[in-house]
Amino acid sequence: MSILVDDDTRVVVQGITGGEGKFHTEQMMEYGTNVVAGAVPGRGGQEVAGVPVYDTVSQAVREEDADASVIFVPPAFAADAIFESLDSDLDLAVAITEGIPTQDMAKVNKRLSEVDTHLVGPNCPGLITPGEAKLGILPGNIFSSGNVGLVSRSGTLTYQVVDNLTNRGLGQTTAVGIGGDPIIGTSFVDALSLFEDDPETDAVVMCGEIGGEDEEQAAQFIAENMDTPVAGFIAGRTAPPGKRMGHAGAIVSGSGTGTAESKIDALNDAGVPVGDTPEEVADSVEELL
Amino acid sequence: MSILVDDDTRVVVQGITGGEGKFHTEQMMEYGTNVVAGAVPGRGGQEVAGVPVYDTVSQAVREEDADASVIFVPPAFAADAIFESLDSDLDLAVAITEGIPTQDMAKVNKRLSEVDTHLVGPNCPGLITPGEAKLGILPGNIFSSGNVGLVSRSGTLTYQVVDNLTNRGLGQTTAVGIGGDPIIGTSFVDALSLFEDDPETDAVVMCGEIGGEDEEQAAQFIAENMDTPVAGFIAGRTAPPGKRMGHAGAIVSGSGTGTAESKIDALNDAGVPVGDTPEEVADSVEELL
Amino acid sequence: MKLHEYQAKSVFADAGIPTPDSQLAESTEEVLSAAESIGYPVAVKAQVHVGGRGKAGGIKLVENDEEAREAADAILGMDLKGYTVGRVLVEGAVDFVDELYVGVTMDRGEGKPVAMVSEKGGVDIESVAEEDPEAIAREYIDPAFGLQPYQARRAVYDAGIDREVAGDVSSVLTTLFSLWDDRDASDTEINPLMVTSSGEVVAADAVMNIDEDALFRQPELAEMEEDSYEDDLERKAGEYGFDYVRLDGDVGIIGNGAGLVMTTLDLVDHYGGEPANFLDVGGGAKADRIANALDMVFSDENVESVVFNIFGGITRGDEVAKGINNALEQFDEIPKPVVVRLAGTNAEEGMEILNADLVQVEQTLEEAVQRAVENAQEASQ
Amino acid sequence: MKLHEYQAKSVFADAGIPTPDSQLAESTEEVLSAAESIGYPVAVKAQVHVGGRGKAGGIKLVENDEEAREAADAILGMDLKGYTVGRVLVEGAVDFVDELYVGVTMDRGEGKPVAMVSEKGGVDIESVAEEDPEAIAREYIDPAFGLQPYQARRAVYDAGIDREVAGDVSSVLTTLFSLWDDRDASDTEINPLMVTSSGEVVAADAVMNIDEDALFRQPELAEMEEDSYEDDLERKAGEYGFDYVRLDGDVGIIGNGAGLVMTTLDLVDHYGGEPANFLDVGGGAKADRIANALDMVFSDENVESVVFNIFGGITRGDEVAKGINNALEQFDEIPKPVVVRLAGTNAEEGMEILNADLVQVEQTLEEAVQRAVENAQEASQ
Repeated sequence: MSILVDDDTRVVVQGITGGEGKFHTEQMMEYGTNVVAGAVPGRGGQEVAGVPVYDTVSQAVREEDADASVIFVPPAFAADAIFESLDSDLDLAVAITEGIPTQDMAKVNKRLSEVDTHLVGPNCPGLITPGEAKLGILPGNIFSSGNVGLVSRSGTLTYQVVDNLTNRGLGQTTAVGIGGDPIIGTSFVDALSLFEDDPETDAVVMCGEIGGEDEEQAAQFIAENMDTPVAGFIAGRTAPPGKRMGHAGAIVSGSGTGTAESKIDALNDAGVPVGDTPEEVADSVEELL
Repeated sequence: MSILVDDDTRVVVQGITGGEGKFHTEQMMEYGTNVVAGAVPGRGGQEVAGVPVYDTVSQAVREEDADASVIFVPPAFAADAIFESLDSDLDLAVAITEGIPTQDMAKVNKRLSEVDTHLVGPNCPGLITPGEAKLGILPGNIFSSGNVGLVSRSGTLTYQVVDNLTNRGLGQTTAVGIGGDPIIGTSFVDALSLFEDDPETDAVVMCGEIGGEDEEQAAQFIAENMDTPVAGFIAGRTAPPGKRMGHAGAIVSGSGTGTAESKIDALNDAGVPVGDTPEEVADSVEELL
Repeated sequence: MKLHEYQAKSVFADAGIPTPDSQLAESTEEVLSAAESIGYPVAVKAQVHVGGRGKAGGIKLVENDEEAREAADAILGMDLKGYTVGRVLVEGAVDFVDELYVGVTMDRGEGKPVAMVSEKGGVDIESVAEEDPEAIAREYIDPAFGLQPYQARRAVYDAGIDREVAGDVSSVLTTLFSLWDDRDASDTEINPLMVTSSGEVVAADAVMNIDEDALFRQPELAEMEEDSYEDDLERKAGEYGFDYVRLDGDVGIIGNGAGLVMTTLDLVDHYGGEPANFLDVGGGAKADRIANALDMVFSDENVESVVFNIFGGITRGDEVAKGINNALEQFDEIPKPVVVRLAGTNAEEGMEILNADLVQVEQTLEEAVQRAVENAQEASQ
Repeated sequence: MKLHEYQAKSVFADAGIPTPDSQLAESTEEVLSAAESIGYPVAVKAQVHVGGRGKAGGIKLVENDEEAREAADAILGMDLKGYTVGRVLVEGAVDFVDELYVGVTMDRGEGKPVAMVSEKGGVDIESVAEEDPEAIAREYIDPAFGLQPYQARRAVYDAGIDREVAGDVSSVLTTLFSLWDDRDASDTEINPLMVTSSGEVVAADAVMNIDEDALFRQPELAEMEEDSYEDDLERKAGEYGFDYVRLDGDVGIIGNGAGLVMTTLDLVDHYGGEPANFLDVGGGAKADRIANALDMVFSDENVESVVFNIFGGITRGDEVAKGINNALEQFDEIPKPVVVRLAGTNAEEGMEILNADLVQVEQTLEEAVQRAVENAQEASQ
């Protein structure tokens, strides 16, 4: 079992004819992901990596029964690509693109509330169900199949934590990178809720960072709704206020909201152990299982 | 019993300081309607017809527990007034204004799908629960309390039919004028559904007219969902195609949709007798009861 | 409010939609000089608010001065479905390989705009919609978001438009929607949108209808409104501010409220008569307005009999009665018999005021209509 | 991207928001001539991207030439929280009776914009939000519909603004939202919006910050971007295209991915060291970029020790190793000790390429950070 993706997932890649789109399509297929189509306006009828390209996502859905999309479309056009995927009867859309204007994402966010499609990202590495499918740019080889769910706002930090887990033989059900932007589709709460309902997930690792209040909301959700144990990590303890730490969303505002301290306290209050180092997170998971 | 309004309904009048607003507020209060406030930007603190005026509908809701509004606001500002009422936790908004631009109403229609407030109208005479409350401009004296529900796209045609009913002692639970515009809040189906759920309504009269497909949808709803018997009337049998018969919505398109014939057939197929004259409608109601 | 083709084309062209060279002409001489400056072949197109102008002979393609003169003579002044042609648009002919359809309209059932694209342009799109609905790709537009780029593309690709012109067609569609939205249109439409042999798209026709209720905030378009009434009576109704539609019968009908007036028409028909018009005096009409309405109906030479049906709500019976008296008292002899039925607000006061020597009074709608039908039948015997 | 007050005011004024007369000045002479043409009293206001300029002495109200000269001398060239003041705005003083606050920003939690109005303008609005949240009226804005007129009114009336100026304030708020929306702002704000004794409203300050990610479609605003880095290092990082933040410590940190770099900083702190910077080389960095990153960190005179932490995903360990070699091989002596930890994609290949004479290699993140902290501690002894 897993959440959001498995080996039945039929993927259409939006922007498959671009450099990144093509490269990662090949990587995804090599990992075993069932990529069934590409979608690029004006490129219908072509083939990329042995996969047929359509002009619209709807055509890919009609012709190839795609049920998930991965979006490698430049920032200026990415919100439109997300809108298209939300209006094409997909179960899941994964937006890798970094640098989408925030106002575009606010509109996407509104539309998201009107449809059933899950959006993961943007500005995220995607997600992977080890041994079954990866949708995005994560390096497949570091993941292993198991019973730990992982959700993270960061890409490489996810790899680091997965590495610590895998080194101890702690495999993953699904690992989801939800992205470092201020406005994102799938939140911590959304992912945690899916893991809670997944019978194969026996523990969850949640990697948060400074900025916003998603981690605090997640803490509340864990306290009120979760039986599955959760271990946490928060990056950015040493970040000064008012400075954006790489991610558009990773900023402690001048008024003091979004601090690591507030997030760690909230998680601790919800019974979630928060490690000081990635290694300590792996320790916690071993104890929780 | 009744639908939508009764003597507990607490009404705020938007546009109460205008000529029409003031006149009909007095008329409504004379009929016994519980008008508790007016709302006109910049006129807060004044009084009209003994009722306090607020600058915003929200203030009227907070201060006077209003739960319904009646809108007498000029067409250029009416859509904004409707939006305001839809965003003020009211149960019901009744828009009397005629001549609201259709694109404004399309936006209102979108917002309506996101809130719980019922909108009646625009371009309608309002609604009345005889002996309890009237919200709008209907002449109260022709109505009488009873067990017949009435829903109509037209104002004066409603009065005509009510007159025919009342002359035979057939009183009404509630009479709703849903309005003659192409895009309206409460549809025939909405009103029929409310009447179906009202235990006091033993029969319903539905007065349709040419244009659109609301009557056809109502026929389908009646066939599939209603136990309460319905009698029908359709105005505009003699209207030529392409000519707008007074109401913005009363037009048979060049392609032949919206004809009286199609509506009458649909209603007949749903077991609804459709009178040739208002008098015949009253005959049908007597038979159905 | 309907814009003429030449007006709509100028709005479309200003928004960046490619249109052929064209000039408006009101005389044969102007047609010839326009044709010369544009260069033959040109199309000479009647500028009247009538569908199917081509079939009705209102559009002619001409190759030289002789043909142009012939076409101008034939079209200028011709009667096209009741409208007299006063002006033609002289327009450079387009060397096309394909005719497409693009349009935006309000879908009343959905309560939202819909964008449409079809490969089957150049013919009546409503017939296409009936006979081959699959040939029209439709995109419903969220009124809050507007037409999104992916929707414009999807409509174009779903309609099977060639990939070479897909980008241009989708950009024309996007512009059509912007115009629809910004200008409070009820319809914006290009049929045909021609594809030239060099792969360009050109709007060979242009339709733009504006929501009358929104003209207050479209002053530029309101200025384009021209006298386009079919006859003097509809013009008069426009001046009086009545909702009026002229019909073919002989029973003149006056009432208050659209539904009730339509019903009165239907009853005239039901009782064997033929309605001469739809005339709604609206809500709260005062005596003056009532008198104007009677003047309107008497001005229609087809009218043999009049029925006045008022159910007072905001409209008061006493005001109606006063208006009827005023209008009729100026005649030595009442031109046509007038049947009056008053109900609702102040009906009794009205009945008392009404000069019973001038009108026939009935108590019910049914009786009033029957009497008026009989009056008309008597007059025509 | 932050606009300076004078830039934001010009954008606001162009959109119709009333602003005082003002001129930009770069010297005491320019201040005097500006003050003369505007007329005393005027405010002399430092144009730097720093909050609380007033309290810090960056704003002075002057009545005459002497005071103006004094203020100009004091402010021009002063250091304001790390920024050197090069320009001041000379602005006509407003005779106000009330100071309001109006602003629009993105509420990240709600994922939608929020409009705010308060009677408590003229002070730090974040303190008002904390101490007296009820004093700020908030309207959440549906991103698809935009700020509706009723919402602007409601915010103004709910904030308790005087009915006499309510219309003007609500129209300023509406304009602020339009600017926010049209110009891809993250914040638009006026604090204070002054109410004059004659009942007019005037924007006495102006804040406008633009979403960096949207600058590509805001060319006019992008042109307003000025060099506003705190120091040369941040400027250099901007040129190299790195996400870089300078801190106070001595352990230089380079890594890939925001979360992992933040974590590396945190671990430096955890193991008793002090991070000198945040530097994210981003995804898929090639050798050149890696070398640039090392150059950056070595340029920081506070750095005593460097830790390089790369977890390869798109970034390949062999490219990282090449970049490190390239950067270090040019030195006769390595300026500061560099600890390298490579994991993930092509980490083994990287390890083989890496010139082990130039760097210290560690296998785990924890070990690498501990070693770098020790190096720094040794250097400072």
